[in-house]
Amino acid sequence: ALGLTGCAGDSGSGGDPTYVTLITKDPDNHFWTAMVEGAKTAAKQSNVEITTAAGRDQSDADGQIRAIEDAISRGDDAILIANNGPAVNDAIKRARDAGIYVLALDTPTEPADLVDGTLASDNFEAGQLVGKWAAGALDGKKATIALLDLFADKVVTVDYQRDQGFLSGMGIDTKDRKKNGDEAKTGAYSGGDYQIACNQATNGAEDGGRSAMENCLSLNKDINVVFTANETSGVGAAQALKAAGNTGALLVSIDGSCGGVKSVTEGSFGAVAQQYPSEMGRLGVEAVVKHLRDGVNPTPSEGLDFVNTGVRLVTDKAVNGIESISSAEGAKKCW
Amino acid sequence: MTTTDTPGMTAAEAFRQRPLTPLQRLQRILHRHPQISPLVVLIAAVIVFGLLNPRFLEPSNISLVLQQVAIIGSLAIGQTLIILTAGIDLSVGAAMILVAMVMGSLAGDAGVPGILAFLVGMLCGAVTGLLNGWLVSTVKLPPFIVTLGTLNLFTALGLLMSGGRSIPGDRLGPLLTWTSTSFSVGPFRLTAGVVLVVLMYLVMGYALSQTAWGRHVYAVGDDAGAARLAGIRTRRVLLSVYVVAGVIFALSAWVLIGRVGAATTNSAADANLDSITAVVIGGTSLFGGRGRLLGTFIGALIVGVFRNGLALARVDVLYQTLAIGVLIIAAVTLDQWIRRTGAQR
Amino acid sequence: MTTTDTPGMTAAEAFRQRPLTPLQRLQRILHRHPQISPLVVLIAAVIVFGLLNPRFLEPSNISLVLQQVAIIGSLAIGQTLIILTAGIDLSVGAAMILVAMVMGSLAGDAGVPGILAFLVGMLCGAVTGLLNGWLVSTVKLPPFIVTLGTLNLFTALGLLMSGGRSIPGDRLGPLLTWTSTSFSVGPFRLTAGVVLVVLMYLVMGYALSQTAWGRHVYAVGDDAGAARLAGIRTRRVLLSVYVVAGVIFALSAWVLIGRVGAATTNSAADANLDSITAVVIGGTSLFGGRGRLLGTFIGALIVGVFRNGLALARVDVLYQTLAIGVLIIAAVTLDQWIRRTGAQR
Amino acid sequence: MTGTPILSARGLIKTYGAVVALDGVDLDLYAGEVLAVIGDNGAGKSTLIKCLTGAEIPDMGTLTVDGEQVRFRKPQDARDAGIETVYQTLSLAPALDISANLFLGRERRRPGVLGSVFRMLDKKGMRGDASAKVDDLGIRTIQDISQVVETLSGGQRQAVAVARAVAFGSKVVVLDEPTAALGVRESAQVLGVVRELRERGMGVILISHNMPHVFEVADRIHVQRLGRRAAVITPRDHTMPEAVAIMTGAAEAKEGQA
Amino acid sequence: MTGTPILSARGLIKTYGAVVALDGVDLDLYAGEVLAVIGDNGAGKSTLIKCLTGAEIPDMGTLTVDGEQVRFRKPQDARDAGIETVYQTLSLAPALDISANLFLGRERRRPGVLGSVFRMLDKKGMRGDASAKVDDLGIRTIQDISQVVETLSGGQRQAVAVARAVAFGSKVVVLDEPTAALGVRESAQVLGVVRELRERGMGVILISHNMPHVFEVADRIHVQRLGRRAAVITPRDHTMPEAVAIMTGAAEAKEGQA
Ligand SMILES: Nc1ncnc2c1ncn2[C@@H]1O[C@H](COP(=O)(O)OP(=O)(O)OP(=O)(O)O)[C@@H](O)[C@H]1O
Ligand SMILES: Nc1ncnc2c1ncn2[C@@H]1O[C@H](COP(=O)(O)OP(=O)(O)OP(=O)(O)O)[C@@H](O)[C@H]1O
Ligand SMILES: [Mg+2]
Ligand SMILES: [Mg+2]
Repeated sequence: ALGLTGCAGDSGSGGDPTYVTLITKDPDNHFWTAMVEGAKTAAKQSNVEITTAAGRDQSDADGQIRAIEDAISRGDDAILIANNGPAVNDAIKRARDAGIYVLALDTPTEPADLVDGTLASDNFEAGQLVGKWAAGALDGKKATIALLDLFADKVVTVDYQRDQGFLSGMGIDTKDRKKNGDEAKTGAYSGGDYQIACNQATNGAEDGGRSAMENCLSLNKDINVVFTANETSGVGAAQALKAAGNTGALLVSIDGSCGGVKSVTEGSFGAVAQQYPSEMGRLGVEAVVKHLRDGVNPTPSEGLDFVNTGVRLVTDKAVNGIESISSAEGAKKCW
Repeated sequence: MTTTDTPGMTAAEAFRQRPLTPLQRLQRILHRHPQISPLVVLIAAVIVFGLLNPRFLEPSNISLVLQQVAIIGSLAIGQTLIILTAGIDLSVGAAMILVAMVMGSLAGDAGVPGILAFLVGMLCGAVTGLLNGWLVSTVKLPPFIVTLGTLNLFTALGLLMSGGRSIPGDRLGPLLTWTSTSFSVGPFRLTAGVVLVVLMYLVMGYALSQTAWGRHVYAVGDDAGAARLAGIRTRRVLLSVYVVAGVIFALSAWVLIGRVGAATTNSAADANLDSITAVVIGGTSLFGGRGRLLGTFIGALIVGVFRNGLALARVDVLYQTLAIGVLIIAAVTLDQWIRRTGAQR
Repeated sequence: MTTTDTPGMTAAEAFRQRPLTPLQRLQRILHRHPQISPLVVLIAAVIVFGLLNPRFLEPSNISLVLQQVAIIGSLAIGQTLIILTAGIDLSVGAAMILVAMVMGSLAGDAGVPGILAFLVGMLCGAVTGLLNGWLVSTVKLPPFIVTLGTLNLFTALGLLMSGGRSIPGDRLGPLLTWTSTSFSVGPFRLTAGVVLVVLMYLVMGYALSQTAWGRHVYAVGDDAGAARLAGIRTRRVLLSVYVVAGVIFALSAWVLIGRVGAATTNSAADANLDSITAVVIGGTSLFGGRGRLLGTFIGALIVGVFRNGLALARVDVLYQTLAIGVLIIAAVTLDQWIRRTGAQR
Repeated sequence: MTGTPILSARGLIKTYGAVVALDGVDLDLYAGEVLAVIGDNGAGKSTLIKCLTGAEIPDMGTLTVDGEQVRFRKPQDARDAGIETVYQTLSLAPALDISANLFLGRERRRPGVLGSVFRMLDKKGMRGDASAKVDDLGIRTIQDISQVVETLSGGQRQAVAVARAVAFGSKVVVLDEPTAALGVRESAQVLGVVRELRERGMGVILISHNMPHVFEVADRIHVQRLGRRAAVITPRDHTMPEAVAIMTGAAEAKEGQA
Repeated sequence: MTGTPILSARGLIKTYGAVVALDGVDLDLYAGEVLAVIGDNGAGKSTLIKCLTGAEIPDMGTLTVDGEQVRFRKPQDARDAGIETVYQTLSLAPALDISANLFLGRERRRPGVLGSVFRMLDKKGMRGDASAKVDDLGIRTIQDISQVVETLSGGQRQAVAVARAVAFGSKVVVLDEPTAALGVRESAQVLGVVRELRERGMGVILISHNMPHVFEVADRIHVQRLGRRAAVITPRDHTMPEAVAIMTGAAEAKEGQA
């Protein structure tokens, strides 16, 4: 299986294509389909053939291991992977041992040097951005917070990174940064007092988001800050707020899809942290092509051990001291 | 003879009239109407959660529970039909999502008039049912495998059609989002979706208990071979059940669009398991032929009450998962206890 | 009489000796051994995928398929036992993960010697089985509900214990990661885990087909009431099945640790459905009492071959989902066709 | 017997794997007669009537009803052709109650719009009728007409199955051991019903191991042996011991076969 | 009869919801006798023997075996006490073959280590024995001893169930309508077996609707009527029509009850 990789360097020349496997965390979330689209667009321009694979859901390491093994068996040239946790590390090692070029997308591996390079955006930072924005927009008022996370039956990195990032952005002590829900339920955030009214799981979906928000409102009608860990759950939460007549709450979310940005324009979301999955896909393919042609790895961003594809805060209610772009601008970069 | 005879009474009559404890009396009453035993479980759950957090009992929260169970509740109607025929449908959630995306793409992306999109959606639901039903009744494959296959098929079709994107409600027009219309009934707030689901329960409950078709559904599920020998067209009955269920899942898609305000592929990840759970907690046997739709309604409510109640009791997320597990077992244990000890008097 | 009589032959003998097409001849042979019909499906799949991509047939890839199906394959052994008793186990994956985390925490975090951690893990598996079995056999709850409940329970316990963190293999010691040991057999590379799973199939296949216990398992699943009247201790048989299955799931956890090189909660998301699928494709009836463990083995291989073969044919993930759905239905249709037309000769 | 048989079979063959259940069987049933089928256990009696009534599809052989060739692919086909059957296994739905089973497949609807538009079942009416029909067969111990069939005693269950077959007017009634589980009085009642059916001009096929019953009501007796028709005799030209001898292969039928 | 009964019941009551199946029934069975139980359909015969053999738990009433009070909570308890039963529903596992059913619950293992350590079944031996035992009952039409029970004819199935009950030495054998589905020769064979059991000193309870059979083998006859014991008579002091009259309530038993 090793022999084939050698002759694949002449990509772009119309000879044998370069085979790249793109492994996402799950097959259905729009975040990942956008990444696939980005990669496929880039692939068309450089005689790369992309095969996609995915875990069944964000906790499925076994599915990703199989996908890596299949790529080895197929004799692919490169793997781009958004890993579902350290359980896939062994398989990544085997792939590299087999001479396959491996880049991590979206989520850095632990340790980061397990792969040839990483193109990611920091989910913790994304959380922090919306947290800071919410703290600023509250303008010293007491914060009554609803935390709408992803899952109740599994622990995945995005879930705690975004949630804990948000809290730290608010200026709340997160205690263990890898554990949701261990923070103090009341206390002071950077601008005043806070109370965490509820912490619910949404399955990252609209109906889960709506039910969770409804339950939160049943617990406390005065919720004025709503964190949703992704935009789909945010859509549901916004529905619930609307149905309950709560128009004042600041709803923040993370992703930055076109739907999410539109919600910012319309005002049902206060702010979203925009990430660029299609950008990651595109850059990933380009990095592969470049490596096979020139033998170079992507250069990490300054002060980081990975290439930061960036996070931007999208809001139409800019808060002093926090860099943000308007929803109109965000719409240009949305996916 | 060694039995104590009261003059003029047979032994069994004397036995019948022995003194009973109040608990035994209650059991005897419950045993006469075994179908209300899930109701007892529901009431017990409501009381417990009401004590844990009085807000649970507020009309606004009760209204929310109804809205929250609407989707699973309506899927569970079709699931009940299928389980009554000794089948099982793993594709319920995927079929619903597929229909939602078909209606959504037509109305939202292709600009087709709402009513047409709606009708095509219903047709699409019927076709999904027809496919399942044909494979089960005519090709004679096990329903588990058929619907596992179509689960994958429908999921992939829905995603391929939409690329994972949701279509927001404001592009869907008033008809498709009509189910989100909400109105007050006394202190309660209901949505048109909830009313639709209740109506579906009434109509299908009537069809199952009052029509010949309903009897045939039970007979086929009870013993398909015997039903066939008794002259029931089992194939036709099975096919009709799956098609009707398909239409019910299409209507569920309508309810879903109203509830989440968008046509989306993300929702209802656990719809299969949840709908089956509602059916089983409602007292319907997975082996077919035994059960009632009313039980399913209560079963769906029980699960909804558990979820909402635990959230309101401020149980931590991971502990909620744990508690749901324990509560489901407890609910069915209680139900069994009512039925069994009742049966032994 | 209007039948064509050949002198000295009864009508049925004459009918038997009518000329057959080669296809009918094949069917007749297959029908004599219905348990090999999944094997036909497997061979057909291997040929097709081999044509699509010749690399599929390379020994290294065949070895890979074996490793890939090891976990589901071993879970499916326990699942077969339970389905043979007309039960179903939704908690298989969760039980496995729980055991893996117990062994992992003991050996990796608490520094307990590997052998002790292993034994406690096996015990823990047996206890999960005991819990399920007790609820099913003694409290007499439906297995679907019991294991749905314990699915939630075990999942939550596993997560609460580990906080969702994995324990890497290098902290687990040689015993717990022994299943990852790989060695060559001719051109094939196998792991100790694969060998363990094959051994489990042999042992349990023997127990089911050659011992009294196996017969009782079949009898209980076939008709529990009749088995009870025939003097089988149905409660004890059921309980033993669940406990044995629990130990099998614990052994699966061992295989899992070897395969992923860590004790982790992040795996086997769909182990429940996948293991049931393997059982059903292998020809075991979900209504109990009918089926063979060998079929399950082939069923697990079929699903593994489908997944690997599609990946090697460079099918994209969504189209893979679609294709898996279609292939599963096709596989069972082929199987049914072999059995049915065979039966009618 | 003369004229066209209402039901006739020629050369029926049915095998199950290595087992030969029917080995080329002919049968004729005329209107207004009771044809008994007797034979050892496993002689193929039940398989024969299954093939006659669409419950099994014979490997070979032809069926005619009123002289017209037919192919029954399912029991409903035979029912549509006017053939009612009580199978040995009774084929009742265990979880349904007595009246639901009696009217299974031909439920009665309420009069008026309730029935025509809302297709509502006339449950009360059917229950009343069911009660009467079961009583007609002499089953007086059913204490609760809404009892589900699986809780009935063996004989009660059989009575329900027989009641279902004879309750609806038809051309042919096939009864596979209808009195096996019935008591003395109940059996007599069923034989009475069989005679009544004959009087009404129907054809009845009656399978029974009870020779006195057979000789009491049968016009002709089809003796089945080892999957084949060993003989057709009449109660007039053969005695019970003779019939049993033919059945067990100890003797051949005398000349003068019907 | 004198001495302690091997099996005795007093005041058995069993109700199902509104239905009264047993209304205070007494029964005594002595060693070396055949006690027939007769009664209309639904009279409570099967319920009575279910309560005697642990298949149902009576609401009230006591059981004694050899004079010692017992409580059977499951059929296995009765089996352990030496009571073998053929239930009316036969209680065979439909998907298992004949020999597996015959030896169900008391499988035989191979001799040597294969049996003791590896617990391997002696399949061949059991199959041979099964074949012989079914043959003993006169069932000669079973073409394939490895046929699964659900594909057997009604009578063949019944023969398997009877063979299972009588094949293993025990104290009491209870037979609920063992000849209902059997042919003439096969029935005679079973009656022969019943006599043999009596000769061997066992107690036999035989339920049957076939009066000639009952009067042929019974020592005493327990007449069950409407859930109660109407009388205990003997074939010597009562004729068949008298027995039927008591059964149907048309007459009372004469004095001289056994
Ligand atoms: N599980 C049950 N639930 C309700 N009623 C029952 C149940 N089992 C039996 N019965 C009723 O109890 C009565 C006695 O039934 P049992 O089976 O003992 O009659 P039997 O004398 O054996 O009749 P047969 O000769 O027809 O076999 C019947 O009326 C029957 O309907
Ligand atoms: N599905 C089947 N598979 C295999 N063999 C079968 C099947 N059905 C019936 N047989 C066999 O065919 C033969 C005839 O059976 P059938 O039921 O017709 O007998 P029968 O004459 O009705 O006997 P009985 O008087 O016992 O009811 C028997 O040997 C039986 O074992
Ligand atoms: Mg028969
Ligand atoms: Mg009886």
